[in-house]
Amino acid sequence: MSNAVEANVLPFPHLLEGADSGPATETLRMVRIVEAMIFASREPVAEKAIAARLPEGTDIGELLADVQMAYANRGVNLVRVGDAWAFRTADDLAFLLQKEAVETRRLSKAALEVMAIIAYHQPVTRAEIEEIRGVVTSKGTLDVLMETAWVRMRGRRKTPGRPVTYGTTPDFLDHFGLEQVRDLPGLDELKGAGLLQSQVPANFAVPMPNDDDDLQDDEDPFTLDDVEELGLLTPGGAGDE
Amino acid sequence: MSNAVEANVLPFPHLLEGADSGPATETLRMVRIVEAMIFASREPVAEKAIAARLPEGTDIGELLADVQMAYANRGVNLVRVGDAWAFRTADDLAFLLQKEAVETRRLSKAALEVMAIIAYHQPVTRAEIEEIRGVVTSKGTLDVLMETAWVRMRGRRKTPGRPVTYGTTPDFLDHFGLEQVRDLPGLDELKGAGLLQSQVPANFAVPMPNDDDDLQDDEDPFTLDDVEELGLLTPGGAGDE
Amino acid sequence: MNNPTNPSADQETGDLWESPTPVDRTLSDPDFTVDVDGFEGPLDLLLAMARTQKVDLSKISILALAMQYLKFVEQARKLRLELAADYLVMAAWLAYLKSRLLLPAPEGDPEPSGEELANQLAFRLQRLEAMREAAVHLMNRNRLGRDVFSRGDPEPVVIDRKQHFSANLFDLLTAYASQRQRQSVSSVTIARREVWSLSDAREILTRLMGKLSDWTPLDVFLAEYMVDPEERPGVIASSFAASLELVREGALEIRQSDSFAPLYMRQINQNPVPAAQG
Repeated sequence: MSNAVEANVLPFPHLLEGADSGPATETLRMVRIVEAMIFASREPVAEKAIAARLPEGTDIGELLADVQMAYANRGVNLVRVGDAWAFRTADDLAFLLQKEAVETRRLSKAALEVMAIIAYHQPVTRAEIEEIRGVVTSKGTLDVLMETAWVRMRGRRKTPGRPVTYGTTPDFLDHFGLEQVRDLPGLDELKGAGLLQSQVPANFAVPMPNDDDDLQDDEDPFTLDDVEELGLLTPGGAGDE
Repeated sequence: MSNAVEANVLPFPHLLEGADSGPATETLRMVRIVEAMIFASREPVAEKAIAARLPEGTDIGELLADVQMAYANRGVNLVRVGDAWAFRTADDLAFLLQKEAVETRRLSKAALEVMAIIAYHQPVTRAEIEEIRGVVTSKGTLDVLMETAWVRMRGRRKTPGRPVTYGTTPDFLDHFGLEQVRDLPGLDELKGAGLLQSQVPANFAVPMPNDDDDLQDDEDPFTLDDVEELGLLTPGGAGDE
Repeated sequence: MNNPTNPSADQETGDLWESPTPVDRTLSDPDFTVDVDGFEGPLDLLLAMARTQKVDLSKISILALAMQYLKFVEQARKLRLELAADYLVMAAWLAYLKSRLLLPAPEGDPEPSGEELANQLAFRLQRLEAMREAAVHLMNRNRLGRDVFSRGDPEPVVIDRKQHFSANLFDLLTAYASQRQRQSVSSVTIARREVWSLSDAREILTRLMGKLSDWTPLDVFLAEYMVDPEERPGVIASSFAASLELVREGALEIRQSDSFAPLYMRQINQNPVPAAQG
């Protein structure tokens, strides 16, 4: 057997071969448990649930990081989804697996917009969503988003009328391959540009159209940089006329 | 990174580290494909289907044997199912796929009534229970009672339709602290306890319960067919009659 | 999408999922002359207009944008198109913005300056645009079920449900007693009426006929079978039917003097014919 293993591209570590040394065997045992638990499930498995199966005091974070690294170059990767972990196929292998792809209904532009607003501004109320979009949001749009299980009601804002606040779900993270909400694409840049605020940021300015000289004066390099980073330049646009 | 990998119980092979050597990279590529395909598939993947995704002339048998060996000591194993392959939790970790959930449930009023009727009137058929209660008894109620292990199917009544007769189990006596089922209070005792009003119709009778294992004259034992039909082959159950 | 004739209605009804053939609004309606269909409110319209002006939102002329929008609303009115309230509110606001931008603010004016108002609008446009971009970025990520896949054939956790049922003897007895009690009160047992079958009646009649010496009323004849008044109608009906059969066979004679008068019967050929009774 050891010959075959040596020849294998994915050999087991030698630690396992003469596996009598206590700590290594113990770690292997734990790794196997972690693998089995997460592998068996389609849904991400809560870190707590894994910890419950391991000896008390196990550094589960380190253990999971190790397993994650072991699978980093494999066909299947260990990914973190919020407080949970899941095995997912490596994203470069999507072409292989089209057969498994589930045809999902595509969300309307309006629904996508509301979803993005909820993701980036959460917790956010319906009134705030409407303020951002400048249009009344139909109840149906929120229902559809809730139906996707990407959006949930979080609670109520402590303001008069106690409006419901919306946010994203772990399913949302799972679906879009995000470890946590903080990993939303462009989040830092949007924050830096003040575009996630409800008020115009203090340093926010647009050039006055009737005053080209002012345009120069009003050019806030910080704002301009941010806008470029945000990808606000639509494809094909030179933007510097 | 190589340090971390070295420290890992499940390091990647050094082949991958300086992965520029043609054959090894190519093999890894194929291994990743095999892993991802089998992982994502809803059913075991036919060897042919895998081969279709690999370069022509690949020794798929050897490749799969290698992957299988790579996973041999893992928490998840690659197993052959006929001409197809699937990942399965390692046998010794099957316990991870079991969760014990102890929940205390209160019996519904309907279930209590049926339970009581079975206790007093056993052996009793469902039709008889319904006649006594004056309402249709749902299958679910009897199922729940069977689940309590306080009620059992005794046999079949020797009447047209051969209805199943129900009776109580020793567990029933245990749970309700009865030495024998005859200890259930009779009419006078029920009256005395204020459970029955003193004015009951003249023909009102409380039967003397009898949970004798021996079938009564009008009862037939279950046949082998019954055992299958009624799903009586519960662990430690009466399957050997 | 925005129904101009019904400004108070939801602005998004019926289009929650992307239509299979999305229409490029700017192509179908390059000048935004009259049609607001396909726009999701005034901000969306303004964004589309801004794009015709400049691609870089940070460099658009807010004043030009405001004028373009006002012109659009004017045209719509000329054509007597009803615009949703949102569009008119925006128009009013933009008219105000325009005046603030063009006219110098009086000394000590507490109102926000034109510049501040313009910033406010530009901010809202950029924020909305940013959210749209974000949505596109999100949707272009490697998505679960499309690019990345979960375990296709998961091995479910078998929940070994250890149900513990709670019930005590008192519950049990209470349930039993109360339901028996309930039933004993509510259920009225209708005793089965004794009905003689025709053959039963005939057999009894034949047996009794030997005792008939003379004309005998049927109810006397059957007296011993009619102790229970409830049985009476059934017994009479059955035996009458059976007696008719015996008459047909020539074994019995029957006579009745009037409707509902007593029925008399006697055996034939047993005794000499007696005098008819009055």
